[in-house]
Amino acid sequence: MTRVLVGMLVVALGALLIWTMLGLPAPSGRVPALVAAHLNESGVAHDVTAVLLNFRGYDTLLEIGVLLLAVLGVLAVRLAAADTGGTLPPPPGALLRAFTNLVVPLMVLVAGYLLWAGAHRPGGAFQAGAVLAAAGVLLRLSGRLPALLPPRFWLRAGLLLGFAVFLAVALGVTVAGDSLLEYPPAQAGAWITLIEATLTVSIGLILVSLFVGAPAPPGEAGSRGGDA
Amino acid sequence: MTWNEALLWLVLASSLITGLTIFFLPEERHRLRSTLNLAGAFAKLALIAIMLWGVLNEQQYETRYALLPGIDFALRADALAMLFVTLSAVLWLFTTIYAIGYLEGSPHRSRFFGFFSLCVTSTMGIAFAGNLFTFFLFYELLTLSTYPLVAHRGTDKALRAGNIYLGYTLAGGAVLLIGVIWLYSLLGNVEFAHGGVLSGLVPERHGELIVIFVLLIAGLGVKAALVPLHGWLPVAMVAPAPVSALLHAVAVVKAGAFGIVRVVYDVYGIEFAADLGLLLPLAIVASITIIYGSLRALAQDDLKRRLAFSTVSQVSYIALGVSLFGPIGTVGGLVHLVHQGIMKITLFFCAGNLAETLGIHKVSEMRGVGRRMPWTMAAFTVAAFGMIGVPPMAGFISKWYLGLGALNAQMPWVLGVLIASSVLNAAYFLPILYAAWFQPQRGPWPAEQPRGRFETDWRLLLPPLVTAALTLAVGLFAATLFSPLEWAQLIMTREYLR
Amino acid sequence: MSIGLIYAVTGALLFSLGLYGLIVHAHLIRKILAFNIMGSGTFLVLVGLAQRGGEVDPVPQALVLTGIVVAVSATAFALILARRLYAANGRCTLPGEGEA
Amino acid sequence: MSTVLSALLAVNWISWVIGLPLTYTIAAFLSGARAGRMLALPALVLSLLAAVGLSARVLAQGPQRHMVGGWGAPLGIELYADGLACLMLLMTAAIGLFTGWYARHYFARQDTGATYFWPLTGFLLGAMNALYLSADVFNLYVTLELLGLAAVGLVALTGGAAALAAALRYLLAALAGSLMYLLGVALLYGAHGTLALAELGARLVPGPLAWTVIALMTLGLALKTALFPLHFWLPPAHGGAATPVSALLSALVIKASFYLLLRLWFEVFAPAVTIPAAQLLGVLGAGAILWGSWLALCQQKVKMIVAYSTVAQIGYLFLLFPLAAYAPGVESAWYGGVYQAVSHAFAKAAMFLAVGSMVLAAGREDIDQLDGISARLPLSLFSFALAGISLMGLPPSGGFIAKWLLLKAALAGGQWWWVVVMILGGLLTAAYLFRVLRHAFLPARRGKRFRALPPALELSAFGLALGSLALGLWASGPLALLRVGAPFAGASP
Repeated sequence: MTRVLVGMLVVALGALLIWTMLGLPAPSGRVPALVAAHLNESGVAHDVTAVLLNFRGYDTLLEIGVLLLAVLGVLAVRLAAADTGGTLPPPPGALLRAFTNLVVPLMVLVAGYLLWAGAHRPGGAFQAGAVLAAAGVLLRLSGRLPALLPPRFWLRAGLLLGFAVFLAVALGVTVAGDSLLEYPPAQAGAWITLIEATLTVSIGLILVSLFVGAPAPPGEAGSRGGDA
Repeated sequence: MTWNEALLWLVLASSLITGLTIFFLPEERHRLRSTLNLAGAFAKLALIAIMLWGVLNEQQYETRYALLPGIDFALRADALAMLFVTLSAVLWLFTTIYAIGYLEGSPHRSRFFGFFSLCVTSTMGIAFAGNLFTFFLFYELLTLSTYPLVAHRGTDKALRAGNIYLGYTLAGGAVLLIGVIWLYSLLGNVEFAHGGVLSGLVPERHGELIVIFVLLIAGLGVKAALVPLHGWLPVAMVAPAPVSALLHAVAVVKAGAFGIVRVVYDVYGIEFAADLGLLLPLAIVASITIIYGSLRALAQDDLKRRLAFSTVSQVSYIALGVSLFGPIGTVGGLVHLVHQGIMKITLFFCAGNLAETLGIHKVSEMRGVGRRMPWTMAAFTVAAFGMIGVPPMAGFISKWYLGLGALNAQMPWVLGVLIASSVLNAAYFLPILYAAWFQPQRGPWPAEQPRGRFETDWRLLLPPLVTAALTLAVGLFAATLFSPLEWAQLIMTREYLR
Repeated sequence: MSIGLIYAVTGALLFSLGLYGLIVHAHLIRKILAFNIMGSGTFLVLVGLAQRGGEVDPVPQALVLTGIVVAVSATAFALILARRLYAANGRCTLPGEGEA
Repeated sequence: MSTVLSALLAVNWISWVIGLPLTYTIAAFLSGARAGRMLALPALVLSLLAAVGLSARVLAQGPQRHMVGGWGAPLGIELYADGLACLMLLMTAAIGLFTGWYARHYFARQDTGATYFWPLTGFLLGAMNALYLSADVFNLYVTLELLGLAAVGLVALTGGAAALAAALRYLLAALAGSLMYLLGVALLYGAHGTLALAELGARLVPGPLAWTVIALMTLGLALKTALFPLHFWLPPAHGGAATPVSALLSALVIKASFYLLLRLWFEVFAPAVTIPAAQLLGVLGAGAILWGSWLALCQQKVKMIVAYSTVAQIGYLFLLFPLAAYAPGVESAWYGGVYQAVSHAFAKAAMFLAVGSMVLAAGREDIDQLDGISARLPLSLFSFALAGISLMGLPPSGGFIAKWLLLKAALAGGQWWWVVVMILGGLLTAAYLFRVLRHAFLPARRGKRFRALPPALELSAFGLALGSLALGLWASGPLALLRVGAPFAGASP
């Protein structure tokens, strides 16, 4: 019954949306032009990166906050549930071990490349961080990476690093009387590189922590570190 | 802030500060609490004495600040305000003395006296309110500060009474609020002023004004116990005697009556109200209330309930006087605001004494009590005669002026109402007096517990004796300066001759 | 009908589909998946509609990157809450909603 | 002296209002629970000062515009601080401060979740400040998500199946709401090629797009604000959380999404909104008032009574829209609605903290376990009563001022049916609040034991209650601030 009702409502919504979109006149945005015009002041050569870390860097700053929040939430729930931490999976087979030895250094390399590439072509901190996280997950699955939860000081520092540096830069420039995140045009590139580098580390750590933070399902406890 | 402005704040503070301090006083600090109470009461009286003299000499007492853009919190002391303020302050003093004796050894006294003082503060605020907004502020504050007093005993009966009381007063407040805001949306601001502030309004609006009048009177009528909005009053009788005394003699019912006076004189203006034809219906409602209250009183055996219904009837004399277009009726109504207070508080004090000392709650238990408690019953007798209107007591003055006012206003039928009610007063008071003085005691008293060296604790005995003496005095010396009558005439001249 | 518009229309359909799933499915994992479908739909509309004229607009692409990260964080948190709930009372549905 | 003042005025307060809570979060997470506790009050005081500084500057120099990154709209993100934003910032900072004070002692006794309460709260406050200041629809989406995740994390703090379920329900509702909002953003950008509120307000024209966007965004934000009948997620989340969390959520978080709705309706949608749409929101508000109050009357657990009272009070906020739909009432409706939001925040925070103390002392949550409270915790009961006066809309209280303005708008616009609803709502509120008071007035059963509480728990609640009282005794101040940059010229209630 409810399904039918909801179904009808949702169909109506979809129809409304499509009808609206089909009726729209040609786009009138002047933003792409503006981006192109200011790209050379942005400190990076790739327009999307420029938007992400300069023109709309404030969005990105808060978005790292969202990532951090997810970790905070996960840790809080663990604490409340008095969980001893993801149990270490059983020793993996020789194949996985060898494969890990082979691929993890490669992944770190790729991450580094993506970070560097972001300045002038698709890539950047998030892609790099994601690859790092993947390496971490692999290590975890092959039993090389202990849970490390609840996080000790240095891990917490690592989780916070990107956000902290980003925030420090954002507020730091205001002391000179400029507005939030208003990099001096000359040093914009340098600041952005610093921020991206630290972001990569933190994002990697955050994603891995989210993975490790998942509780082992009851019954099969101790089998795997979680599959969040 | 000038001294005159400060005076107004000080009058409020003298009970507000006391109340708030008492709230946080440890339960067992009885002596300190009593001292604070009395100090506050005497301080208030002194301040008011100064202001009385000032008002008589055309001093202006006014203070205000902008609470909302365009709407002020305004306090002003005019002659009418002083009439109410003086009454409340005097009776607060005696009720406090009485309550200290009455509540000896009972729990939660800090809470009781705290709210007691808040309640008096709200009464002062109602009297001093300089505009309808401020009036409403204190009017609702009064509701909130009296609820804990009605429910004080914490028994199921008391709590149920408290609920009924809240139901009536909150609903009344809501109706009043609608009327008030409606007026504000018409005028932007409604300051009290002699002769009213509405007569300037375009005739198209007069229809709305009539509706608003009905809303205002209905809202105020709940506290003034106009029939059929009086239901809470007899039920609230479960409250401790000092509360009944203060609620019924001063705070709540008088706040309603006083509000009606303000609305008719200083918002609508007596002439304008008469032109709109609002006075006759008000007179009729008041008359019905007077007769109905007396009839119900006849049927009550519970002493406090009988007194309560007598209050329902007597308070409407004020509304009646207001609704008689003309100076003399006004005087009658205003002077009764004071007289009824003094007489009725005496009666409740005495009823409390009987209940506390002998456990007497019913009229039928009062045979021969005159011999056992002569002083109490003497005070009771004086007040009762006053209520009936026997010369030269206070009540006689009120009824005399109301009667004259009725004749002046070409409303002779009101005379009939007055006579009928006097007869009924006699019919429900005289049997009590007869039983108390002339019938022998039958069997032991329900629950005798002697208190103190006299017939009862002196703190219970002194207040009724004093107020009874006042009942005589205001009648005998009605023509002297500062007598309620003289003061009422002062108000009248300032209302009509401007 | 330009490519962008096709993306946008598809996005609208996905959004509606996801909304339907989010409401009618009781099982938490299904709800979370449905939320992700809604999200992807929204992102499609975001990029598609803005570039329906054919020209490239980097802004919506950046916005979508931000949106994806937010969605990932929310999904991770939701999944872990669901796992905790399952560990606590052995149920994969919210109280008051029938088993899936 | 004056130079000092002008220097203070010149400070770039906006960035600190946002930056301080986030900085505190980093410190609190990095250095662990104890440091988080120690740093909390200094940080909260500083954020309050920053909010005061910004408000002073806005009062002195009018609305402030801040171009993040120095680019300005439409390329960059702009922040915008007018009187409305400042009032919300002050409200958030003040309530945050008192609640933080309470939490210091609350979590001192029962340690679950104390570790992460502080960083999560820092994020919560930072997210709200960012939201109040943002003038960019997509940036607003990010702040909404930041706020939502922080709130859900706080709800989950207590652990246990009930809390987890409440948190998950809340999370899913919040996510659905913000995705509807985001879809609206996508349509707006696709159609008008900008994300800046001001530009969108200038370009939006009545038509299918405008109406679809209004429907989507309003629905999403109403879901986040728990407007009846979308309130299903609120009571378990607010009633079940740890007391300081309940206070923060009920007093502040729902106001953030309402604030956004208000901005959108008055500054972006204004040309396209229709009277039936406004009336519909009013009807839902009326439903919330009556249904919420009724459910509050039926609850047995004290904290649930307070939570359902929130559902009801949200209703008054939405009466703003129909009342503002007719010219004569628009200004007092707008002022009244905003004032209702602020005074409800103070009253509700005070009430949750006071009730929390009672529950903590009595050791039970049921209403019939409150006997003896009036003798044992008079100050908490007094705070509860003061807050209750505001919720009932009785003087002297901020709630009364708000009700006065709303009723004035209704009568001026001739919409008497809203008058009836508000009066009924007030009486129902009195009914369920006095139900609590009545139980608290009862003498304690024999042999009943109370837990001793640190005075700070009672004092912090009392401070907030005094705040709601002060809002009723001096309304001209907040309203003067509110008038700076109000969405209609020369407005005064």
